[in-house]
Amino acid sequence: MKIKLFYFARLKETLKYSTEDLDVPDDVAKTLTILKLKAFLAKRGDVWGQMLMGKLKIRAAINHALVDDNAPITDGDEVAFFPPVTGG
Amino acid sequence: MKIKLFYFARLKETLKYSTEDLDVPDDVAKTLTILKLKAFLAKRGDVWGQMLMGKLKIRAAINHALVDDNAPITDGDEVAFFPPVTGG
Amino acid sequence: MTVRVQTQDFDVGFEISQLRTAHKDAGAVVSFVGQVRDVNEGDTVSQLTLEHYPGMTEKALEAIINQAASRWNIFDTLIIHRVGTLQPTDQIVLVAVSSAHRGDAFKACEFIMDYLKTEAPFWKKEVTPTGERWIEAKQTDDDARERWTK
Amino acid sequence: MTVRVQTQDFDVGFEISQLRTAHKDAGAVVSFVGQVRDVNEGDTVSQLTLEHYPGMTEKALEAIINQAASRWNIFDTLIIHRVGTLQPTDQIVLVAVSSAHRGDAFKACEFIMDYLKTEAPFWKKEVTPTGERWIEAKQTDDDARERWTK
Repeated sequence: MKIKLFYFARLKETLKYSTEDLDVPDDVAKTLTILKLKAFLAKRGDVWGQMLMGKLKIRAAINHALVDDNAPITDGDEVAFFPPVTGG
Repeated sequence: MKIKLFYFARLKETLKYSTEDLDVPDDVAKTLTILKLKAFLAKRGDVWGQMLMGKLKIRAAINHALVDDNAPITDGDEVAFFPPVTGG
Repeated sequence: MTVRVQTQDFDVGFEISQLRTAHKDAGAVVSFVGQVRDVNEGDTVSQLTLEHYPGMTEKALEAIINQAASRWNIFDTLIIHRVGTLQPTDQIVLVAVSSAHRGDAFKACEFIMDYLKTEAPFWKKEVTPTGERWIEAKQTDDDARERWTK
Repeated sequence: MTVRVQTQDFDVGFEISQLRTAHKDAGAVVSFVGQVRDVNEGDTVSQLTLEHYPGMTEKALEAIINQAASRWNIFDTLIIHRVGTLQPTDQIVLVAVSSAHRGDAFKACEFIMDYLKTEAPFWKKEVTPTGERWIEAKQTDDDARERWTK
């Protein structure tokens, strides 16, 4: 399963990634959700765990629509992680 | 007792008065209120009665402040009668 | 606080900009612009004439602003209201309110409009194909004002 | 419906005038203008940078407008939101709504702002005397949005 990831604001700065193409291993791809993807990415190391599974409130979007932790991710999806929004 | 009267909008048009200086007779001047003044003016004839004591909703102001029928009028007051307002 | 009753038109962009930049700690300016509609109660309107009570009008508008300022945390308020004869799509009124945060400006601006509609001494007469007629006050405007007293 | 996300400034007077005169039966235009405040949480702010999620931002704003249009009787809506680096008193956002009667435009405009603040993917970073910092989302903004779900 291939997905495209985006990170914004504080996440982008801390993770030092704005976007990446991710090839999700088959065992993770099965019934993949936002929460499962966050847990998978958190394994990359300290700052990833802190940002995605720590105290920081993180919001997610799939294909440009806000979703919650249980939202399912399918092949080809564009997934974004970011802090609560502060525009206006 | 001398007061100054103003009429606006439909009242002005129908009564054909925009303003007048009124010398209120002593018996009317005693404990004069908006309602009492309207009744006094209504005696001038048909159109006055229709406009001031008829079915038309009339609002009043004393010295530029909206008041109700029981508001007391004193010597030198500026009194205005007009339909409900429709600005904005 | 600024209140202007005038026959001439006004520049909404200029007025909002003045109000906005006068307070560098203001985050919000909420404004209402009223225009002459080309239709009212199903009839075409070709002209609108606004009459007012000089002397009382300004006092009534200032009293409404003072009430709003006592209820919400606002920086500044501007009301411009035109009088005289206007055409469809002409601007009638501008109410603009600045505040630190948007909630106060939204509430104060709507409050001012609801009270202006029911307490400021303006009267509208319109020209339709069947002639001139005074616009009647609407119960919905009284209801809108009453909401604020609850 | 018009949604624009841009770095350049905008002319509030022109935009409101366009929206207003596009509907000759519109009696009301309610608008919100947000500006960069020179102070936030007690600290002087010298600069504000707005980041957004290109592609999602426009869709999110259009979805918010569609929600507003399904709840109230409105004619047209405009949202302009700036991104990039701004200074105190710079304009950030304009939301303008036209309607026949004022109540609908007031509610729709405030609804759009409350949802924009909590659902449109913009993030602010400000410069204060102690350095740069990301602005934290406020509980009061979530509360403001929740009012509309009751």
